[in-house]
Amino acid sequence: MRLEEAEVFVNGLLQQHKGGSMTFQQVALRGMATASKPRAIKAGLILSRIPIVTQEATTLEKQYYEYQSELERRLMWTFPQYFYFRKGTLSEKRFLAAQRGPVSRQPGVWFPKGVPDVRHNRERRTKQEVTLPKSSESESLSGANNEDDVSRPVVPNSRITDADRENDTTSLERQLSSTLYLIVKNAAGKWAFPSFSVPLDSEAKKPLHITAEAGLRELGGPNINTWTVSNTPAGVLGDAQATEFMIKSHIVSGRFVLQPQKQYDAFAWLTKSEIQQRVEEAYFKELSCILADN
Amino acid sequence: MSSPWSNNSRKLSQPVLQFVRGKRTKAKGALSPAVQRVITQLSVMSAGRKQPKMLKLSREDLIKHQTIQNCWSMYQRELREKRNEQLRLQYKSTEKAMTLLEQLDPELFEAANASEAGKRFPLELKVPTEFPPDQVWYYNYKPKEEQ
Amino acid sequence: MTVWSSIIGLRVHPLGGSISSILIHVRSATKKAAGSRTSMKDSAGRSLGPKKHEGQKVKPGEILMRQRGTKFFPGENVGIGKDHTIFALEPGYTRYYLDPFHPKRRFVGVALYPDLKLPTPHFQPRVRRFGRQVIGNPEAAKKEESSLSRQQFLAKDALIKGMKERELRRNALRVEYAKILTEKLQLNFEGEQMDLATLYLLRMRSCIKNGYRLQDSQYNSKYFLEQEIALKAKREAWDDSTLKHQMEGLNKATEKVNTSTSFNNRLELTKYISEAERRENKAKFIEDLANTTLMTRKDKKKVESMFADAADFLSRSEEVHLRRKFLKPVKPETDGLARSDGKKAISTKRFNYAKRSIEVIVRPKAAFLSKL
Amino acid sequence: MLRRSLHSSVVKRSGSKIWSEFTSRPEALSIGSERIKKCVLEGTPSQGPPSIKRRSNRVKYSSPEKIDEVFKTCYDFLESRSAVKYAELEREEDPAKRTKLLVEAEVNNPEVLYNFQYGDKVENNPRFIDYNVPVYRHLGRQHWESYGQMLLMQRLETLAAIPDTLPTLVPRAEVHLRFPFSTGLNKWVEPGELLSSNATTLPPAIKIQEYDDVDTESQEYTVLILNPDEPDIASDSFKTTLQYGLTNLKISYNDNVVDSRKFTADNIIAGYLPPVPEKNAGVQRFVVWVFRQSKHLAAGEAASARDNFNVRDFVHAHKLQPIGAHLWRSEWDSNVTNVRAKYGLPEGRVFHRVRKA
Repeated sequence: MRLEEAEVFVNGLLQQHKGGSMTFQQVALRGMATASKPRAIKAGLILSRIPIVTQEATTLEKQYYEYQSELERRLMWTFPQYFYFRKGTLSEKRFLAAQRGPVSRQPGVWFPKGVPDVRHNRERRTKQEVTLPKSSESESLSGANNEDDVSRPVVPNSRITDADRENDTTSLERQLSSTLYLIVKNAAGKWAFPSFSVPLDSEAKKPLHITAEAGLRELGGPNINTWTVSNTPAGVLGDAQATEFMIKSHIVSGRFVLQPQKQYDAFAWLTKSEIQQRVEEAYFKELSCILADN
Repeated sequence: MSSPWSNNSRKLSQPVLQFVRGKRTKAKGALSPAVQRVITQLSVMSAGRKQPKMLKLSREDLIKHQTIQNCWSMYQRELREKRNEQLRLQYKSTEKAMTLLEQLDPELFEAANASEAGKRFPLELKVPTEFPPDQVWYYNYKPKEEQ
Repeated sequence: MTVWSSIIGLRVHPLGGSISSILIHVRSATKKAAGSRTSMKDSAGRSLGPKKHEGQKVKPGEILMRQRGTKFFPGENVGIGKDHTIFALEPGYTRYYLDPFHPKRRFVGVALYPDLKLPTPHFQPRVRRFGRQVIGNPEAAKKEESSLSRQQFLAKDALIKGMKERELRRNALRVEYAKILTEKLQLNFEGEQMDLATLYLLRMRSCIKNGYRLQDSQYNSKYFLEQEIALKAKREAWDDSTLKHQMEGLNKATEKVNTSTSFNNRLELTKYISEAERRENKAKFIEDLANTTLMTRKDKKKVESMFADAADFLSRSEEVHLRRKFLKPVKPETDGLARSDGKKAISTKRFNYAKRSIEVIVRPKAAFLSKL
Repeated sequence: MLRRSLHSSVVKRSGSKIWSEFTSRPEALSIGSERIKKCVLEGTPSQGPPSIKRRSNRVKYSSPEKIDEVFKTCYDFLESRSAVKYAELEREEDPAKRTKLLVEAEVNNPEVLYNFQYGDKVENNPRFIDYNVPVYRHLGRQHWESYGQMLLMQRLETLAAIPDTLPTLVPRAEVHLRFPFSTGLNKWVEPGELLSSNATTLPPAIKIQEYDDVDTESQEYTVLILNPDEPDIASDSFKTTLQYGLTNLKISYNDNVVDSRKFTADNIIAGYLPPVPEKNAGVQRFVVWVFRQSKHLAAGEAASARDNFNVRDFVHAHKLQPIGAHLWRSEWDSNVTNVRAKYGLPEGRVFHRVRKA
């Protein structure tokens, strides 16, 4: 939504409201009555980059999933080979050649681990190991790195990027598995989430989230695509004299380039734990519940 | 020829079947190959032959298994409790902000409380995957030209 | 068309066999006659509804209500039939009522007394009628008491026979115990004392056999004898001193039995053996076993006889455990393999899981307990 | 996504080996057999689990794969949580909360689970199942509630022992019953079983298993056995007879079988009267009630007439709290005459087999 449109939208809302329970004058009057003291309202912006890769599983999770999958393999029904490979075909032959068949029972032979109980070429007392001939073949060809070869092995990209190695905090490509937040440094050298003052005269007044978005574009250039979660502020800082309402937003694409300005002179994309080290303790304590741990 | 049967059969290319309702046409047990094939296939697919042997655990292993499951449920419960606690705090934080905003500036409060019906989730936001894509971030975003 | 073809039902196609096969249907007489309408039929009235009014006196078996489905539920002292007919089970007075435990149901019940309200309070004892008369005539009473059901009558002879057999076995066992006590263990009990001692031992044996611990068995057996004496004293109105004397006698006899006899693991009566002795004997027995070699039939017999003697101081599980350890049916392979497949060797085919192949193991005959 | 964002790695406190420390914790919290304990905690040995007795069966057995590694991690996880509970316990004063914490600290301990699952729960060996330890009481109650308690309540209700004797029961203690003296039979009676007159000739042994926190030093119990089916010809109905009555009994959590070793003649308010039903008088119920006493009952205070016994008044007068019950049934059989002769009772009446209106 563009700014002008949003303005129209808000005005529309206020127009609608005239017909409702409270007129615009009443609203204004009540505002005047309750907040007669001079005040400053700011719109803070918590701009986050959501994780790009999944979280690393803990030891317990990893081991538990492995254990469960072993149990499931043990309890799995016999692989219906006749369903996938037609009898007498080449593919069936290849498949069978790749299998390590079970031990079959023989008369007069003592099997210390119990007499084999084989059905459909499967030992029923243990898990069935199914090896696909394809995978064993491609392993042998792993040296060949032909781009055109459809069956070339899949090599995944690294979960650790260059930005991680160089510890480039201004990059959006660092810490792929956790949520990053934009924080900026003001002239006094204090780190904080960017905040923008809301003009209070009734012509220039705009909703908090629109102020925050416009401020972000002023601060970081126009080439950012963001998605504001809600019009509603997620938290509040400060007192009745100078109040900062925090608006949550996600960066979807584009680049944050700090425009030359007096207010802020540096920015960084940091995780929650890194933010804790840079900002003041009281400031972090107020906001820690609305930041994601990872 | 002595047999009248052979005399007749010479003229016939195929015998003509006479269908009598309710009369058994075949000896018991003899099935046509097609039917026999279906039965074979069904018996191949029968559960009893495909199921593995029942898993029987020794006393020690049963206790180990129970301990593992107890541990897992406790772990999940801790995660759940932590999440619920954070959600509660977030809700309280929003509530506090809105209460204060209503006192300070009713106009901004109305705007912040306005209905957001029709708001869409951006399609560009991606679900986390196990490994990053070739192009990790799309930088060359340009806002659409304004008419 | 020939005669034959018409008889066996084969027909020649007029165009000369160009159509492969022809199916000829013989139609059976399956045509139905026209149906008749069944409307305009009605049964006579079923005479449903209540048959007894509120408070009316009823006798057992009288019908209170005929109904389709449970329009009324059976309440107290009434039964319900397969067509939901409600009938009285006790003589009394009909009551139609509601029950707060089942708010949506209506009940019909029978109150035993004219001033009794239904439902009776849920947490009070039920109001019940006994309804039986004592048989006054002694002969008739005797006859009724000795009457048996068919099942009991048929089982009676076998039961009495079994009981007698058990009694005989018990008596034989008591005689045997008396003999062991006097001859083998050199314990002198006087006449009545001996009876008490053997009875005590008999009960001890059954208690131990049923799985009681030794202390509990002793207590149970003694308690039984004490009760026997106490009841006898009450029956025969003994004075206190006689009772006291008898009890002392019992105490003495049981004490003597406890300190001088014990049961071995085959429930045979033997000389008393204390816990320390048991342990000592067991240690010595294990040592002896470890020193014996099991190579010939003679050795096997010797070990068997050693185990037979050890029954006195080993418990059942200990004996089984030691037998498993020292009388292995097949000796472990570390004890040696035979060189070749001769007369004094036995070969077995065994699957080797590491090599996934069958291997032949040749063992000397001495490695098998049964082949010694 | 949110779930993923909340991961915390498994807390490993290598220093807190709470579950392998037995100076402050009772011995009953460990597995008795050293080999089995080692198999559970350190992994299955190469020759197979020791609980399988035959060597050939041990060789045939195979454990699920990777169970030992994941068990080790889980054990550490649960042990660290238990350490937290024990730390809380040190600060806690309230006895009810202390018991709860003690249960929570041990209820996931595999050794406790093993002992309870494979130990004898009725005739418990205090080395393995010690009901003085709160966690075993907790497990015992769970086990009882899963079947025994439901069975008892069903029998009490269908056989109308409730409300014919007392209005209702809130079960707190498990009651077992057996007759070891008359026949030497070693079998706990199932509630509602029909017993022969021979089996019930001598008084039963009653086991009262408490699962609540009670002061076993001072708490006293009363046991009554009632027969609500004694025929009353005069009113053409039934009356209740007191068959057996014991008061001021003291039991502990582990040693709780009430037989004559547990009481003297002072505890008896009514000596044992064996079931001697009369011919054609129907099946009689014998209901065992166990009460907690609020005070000590002085000698002679509790004595009352056996015949026409009003149990409700008795309970009310002596402020008894019913905590458990049991019942069995008896019917006339040919041995009843012998039992009557033994106890010097008059010959039984014989009733008409047909019930008349």
